[in-house]
Amino acid sequence: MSCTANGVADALRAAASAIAEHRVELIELDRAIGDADHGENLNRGLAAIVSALDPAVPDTPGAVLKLAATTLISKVGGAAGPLYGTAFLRAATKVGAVSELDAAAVAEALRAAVEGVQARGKAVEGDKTMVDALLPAAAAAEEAAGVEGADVAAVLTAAADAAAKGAESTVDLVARKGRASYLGERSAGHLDPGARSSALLLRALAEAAR
Amino acid sequence: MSCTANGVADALRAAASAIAEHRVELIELDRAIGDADHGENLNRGLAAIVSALDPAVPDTPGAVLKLAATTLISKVGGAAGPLYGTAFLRAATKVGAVSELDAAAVAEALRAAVEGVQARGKAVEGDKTMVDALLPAAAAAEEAAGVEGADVAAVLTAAADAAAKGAESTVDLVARKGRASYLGERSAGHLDPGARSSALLLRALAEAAR
Amino acid sequence: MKKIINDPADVVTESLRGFAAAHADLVRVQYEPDVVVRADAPVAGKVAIISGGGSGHEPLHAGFVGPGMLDAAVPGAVFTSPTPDAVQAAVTATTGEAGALLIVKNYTGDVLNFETAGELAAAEGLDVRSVVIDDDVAVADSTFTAGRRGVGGTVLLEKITGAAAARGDSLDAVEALARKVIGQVRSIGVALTAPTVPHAGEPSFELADDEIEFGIGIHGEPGRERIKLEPADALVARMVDAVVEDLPFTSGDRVLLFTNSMGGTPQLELYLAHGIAERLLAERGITVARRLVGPYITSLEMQGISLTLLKLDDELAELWDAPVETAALRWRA
Amino acid sequence: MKKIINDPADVVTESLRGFAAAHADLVRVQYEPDVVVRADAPVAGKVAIISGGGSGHEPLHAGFVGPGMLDAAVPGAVFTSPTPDAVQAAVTATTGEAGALLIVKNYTGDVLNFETAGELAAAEGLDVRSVVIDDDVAVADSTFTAGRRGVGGTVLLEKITGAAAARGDSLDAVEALARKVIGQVRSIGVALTAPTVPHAGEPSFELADDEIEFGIGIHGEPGRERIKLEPADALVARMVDAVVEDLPFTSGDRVLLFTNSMGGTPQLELYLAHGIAERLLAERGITVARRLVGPYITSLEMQGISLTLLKLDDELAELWDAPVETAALRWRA
Ligand SMILES: Nc1ncnc2c1ncn2[C@@H]1O[C@H](COP(=O)(O)OP(=O)(O)O)[C@@H](O)[C@H]1O
Ligand SMILES: Nc1ncnc2c1ncn2[C@@H]1O[C@H](COP(=O)(O)OP(=O)(O)O)[C@@H](O)[C@H]1O
Ligand SMILES: [Mg+2]
Ligand SMILES: [Mg+2]
Ligand SMILES: [Mg+2]
Ligand SMILES: [Mg+2]
Repeated sequence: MSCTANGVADALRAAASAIAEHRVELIELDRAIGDADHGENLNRGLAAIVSALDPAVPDTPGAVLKLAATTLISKVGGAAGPLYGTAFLRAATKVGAVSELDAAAVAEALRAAVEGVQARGKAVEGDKTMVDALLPAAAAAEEAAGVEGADVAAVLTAAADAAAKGAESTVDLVARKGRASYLGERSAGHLDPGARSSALLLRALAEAAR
Repeated sequence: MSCTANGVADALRAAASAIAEHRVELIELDRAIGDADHGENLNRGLAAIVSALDPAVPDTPGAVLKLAATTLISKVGGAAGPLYGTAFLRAATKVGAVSELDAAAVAEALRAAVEGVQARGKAVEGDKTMVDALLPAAAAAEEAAGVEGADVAAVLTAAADAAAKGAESTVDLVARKGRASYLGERSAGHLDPGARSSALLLRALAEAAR
Repeated sequence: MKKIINDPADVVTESLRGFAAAHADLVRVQYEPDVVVRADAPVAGKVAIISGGGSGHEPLHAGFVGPGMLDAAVPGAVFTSPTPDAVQAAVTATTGEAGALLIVKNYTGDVLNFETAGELAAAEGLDVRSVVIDDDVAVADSTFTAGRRGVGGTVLLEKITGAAAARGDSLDAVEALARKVIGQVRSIGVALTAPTVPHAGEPSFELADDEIEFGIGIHGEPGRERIKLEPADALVARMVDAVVEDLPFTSGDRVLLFTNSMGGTPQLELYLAHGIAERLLAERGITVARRLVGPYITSLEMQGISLTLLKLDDELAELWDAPVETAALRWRA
Repeated sequence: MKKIINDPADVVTESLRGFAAAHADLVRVQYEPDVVVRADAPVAGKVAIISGGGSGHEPLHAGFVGPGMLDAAVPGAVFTSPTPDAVQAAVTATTGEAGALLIVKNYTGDVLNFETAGELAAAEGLDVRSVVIDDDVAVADSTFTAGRRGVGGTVLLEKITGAAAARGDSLDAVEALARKVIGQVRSIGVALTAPTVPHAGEPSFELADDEIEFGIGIHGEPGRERIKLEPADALVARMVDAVVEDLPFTSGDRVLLFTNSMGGTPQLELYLAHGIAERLLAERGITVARRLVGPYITSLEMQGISLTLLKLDDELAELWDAPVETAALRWRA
């Protein structure tokens, strides 16, 4: 895949399929330490992105990301809607009006996305949120992008690998942000649904990029 | 036991013990085809009779029966309260002011009681109600009282035996009166709680009379 | 059994204490026998409207005591009709020259106990009449049953007779009105789960995960028929059919539609069902001119709903709209 | 899962259709995005009071739309806070020169989505302020949590700010009043059973037959602590202690006591619990001057209750008593 507007659109379609496939898993994770809606909400939002891309894919990768952002903001709700919405919005702003993204641009976009999530949600590493998947992902992406001749697929694969590990690390954590924090110590022993969905999204994008 | 006021009072205390012992069973029977209160209500009523007899037992068997009747009417509620209340009231009226009941008087009292239940509840034999225990009981009591030298114990034992058989016969019946009738055909296959409590009461009275 | 109670034997009395504390402006509660009476009873010159029955159906009946509706409610033990002395206490507290109307739901126990209470009142020279409401179409009204049960229609009957008494109608007039309402109100209920009677401790019936009781009563009696759970559209259509075809209600009729929760059904589902019923009635040419939606006649924590239709004319609509001020129903004209 | 629904994805919209049909005199409903608006909105010159949140807590919030309370309610998907565009639609439909107050329950999702909506409104030159209510004493209010949740106090806040707006208070005054109420209202909840979210299909948590969740929220999140079921006297005492000792409320205080059903708890139990709470407060020298008892902020079919205490002064009592006319709360002065 080349990281043009159409390439990003295809990657988002792949992400939508991944979330649809893992909808029940995400609901179940959220049922354990939250309110059982994360998979439903995210699935509704991603499906809405696919529909929004249907009439015509916007001109640039940035415009596609912006459409994704506004769709998430107006269709998902809950905590994840504004957080993921902000992530995509910051990424869109970061990449600007170029017609194709290179490895460095993707890494920068991911960093901007994480910063957006942290700016909105105020979570830091270790709070047992999607930040625990996204922060290592951004770092790994930057590192991969620094490697001579790295392509977008390599950057996203590194990010997805790191996100998967980061997500796993939330199992042992006690939540300090989001709904799971109400549980206190009882939140430990469970995978954070948002961290899991972040890992799923990045994996789908990485695979689409190959 | 001699069937004096005190004898009748003792018999009622024995009946109260029997109902307390079978409270849960009667609730369960009523749960299957009714509203799960028969054992609770009857137990409350019989316990109230015991309390009412506590300060002083009235002078005559008739007065004891009348006290039982008014207590049941004001403490039981539901269908069984007025029906059993009427039964005891009619029995009390029938035995009048004598100070001791003989076998014939007991049989007559039982017949009056059944007639009272039928006058109030309009149930006939085969409707799957307490009438299916009480009607054969009254007939058996009359027959036993006709036997040369029969005593009260013999009369009540005959009544209790017949009531037990009559109660059993309700299992196969489809209810046509009371709450179980709402079930239609689905009421078949269950013992009627009121028929069962009638059989229990008569058995307790018969054993007290021995 | 999971309940917020102390001793099951004390549930009704303890609950009445809380009710009395919460609604001292509307009611006063007498104990042993337990009776809930309008705070300002007896209201001189007014026909008293009295109802009662087993507890566990709240807000019925105590929640409907107050100006424009009941003068007294007589709560029995859970699912057990009250005793005659309790009904008599309600009559004594509320009834004067104008007399009283007893609203009795058609159950053997209620009918018998209120019958005796009526005789006691007559013996005291009071003019006390009874009407028996039997609006449940689930039960065949034949000599093979105890007759149809009184269910959702009871709430409407209490409101409408309460309004008639409040405007000064005579006992004759209120009684005639009650019989008219009873003649043109019909209901059907359905249960998704069973209630648990406190002293019994076990659910009143067992249902598989995909089964419901169609034609349920309000006492945890199993329903008339056990059917598979179906989508709301199909279920509500089944209910509307049962009610509409019974009276029957026909195109051009104006009705009050009462969509009732049996207790455990959340509002989200209740309004969803109500919306479907409104649509189905419109399709039949029946005009829903008034509506009531909520948990008004319940069966403890049972999940399920009932639909009640009352054929309206101008008088009934006016009496429905008349002001009412009770714990559970409250509006001004 | 047993529910009276069609497709789980359509539950909220279908339920709103029924709500709209039932209460056309009070509200009008807009769809996509879904918003429930006062029938006569916008009310000229009046501060608009707007609230919203995930669905499944009915009657909150739509049941409180009408004169004397909310101008609009924004229902999200079940247990999911609504999106900013929906909030914006509510603002557009209700808000003029006088501005609007957004009442936001303290959950990450609600706070973030309402925040964005506020920015959108500001961009259109409207004076829109937000207050965040966080009355749940079950959650430690520390940097180790998302902060205390908004629960039962929300109902009281909506009523009181609604009354202030109705009497013509400015946005400054209404906002200050809201912060005052938030400062002196506290709640605690308990769950006996779990709710089932329609799209999830399974109960939100599992509880043994003798276990309850103490410090439950209203979204099927497990509670703070799992304890053994205990008699009502002990349980209500535990709840009263938690609430009273938090603010703290002390002897001589006048309070409003709100005893709330989480949905599945029958009235019989609810009033029983209310009676106990009244007694315990009296023993502490706290005067219960106003009360509200009923299912007003629920969690689908969850069995459980919450207790909310609001410290009253003359102004708050007067605003509480002021007339209100909504689907779920209705009284005149
Ligand atoms: N303050 C926050 N910062 C970052 N992520 C958060 C924050 N709060 C919640 N989240 C993430 O959101 C996820 C829950 O999303 P979702 O279930 O859709 O929202 P809600 O909690 O409103 O139901 C959590 O698993 C967590 O990863
Ligand atoms: N019309 C009737 N005539 C005679 N007995 C009746 C009649 N109706 C009900 N019963 C008896 O009453 C019993 C139920 O009593 P109970 O459970 O105390 O009253 P309820 O049905 O009001 O809950 C039935 O099992 C039946 O034997
Ligand atoms: Mg969630
Ligand atoms: Mg019974
Ligand atoms: Mg009964
Ligand atoms: Mg949520």
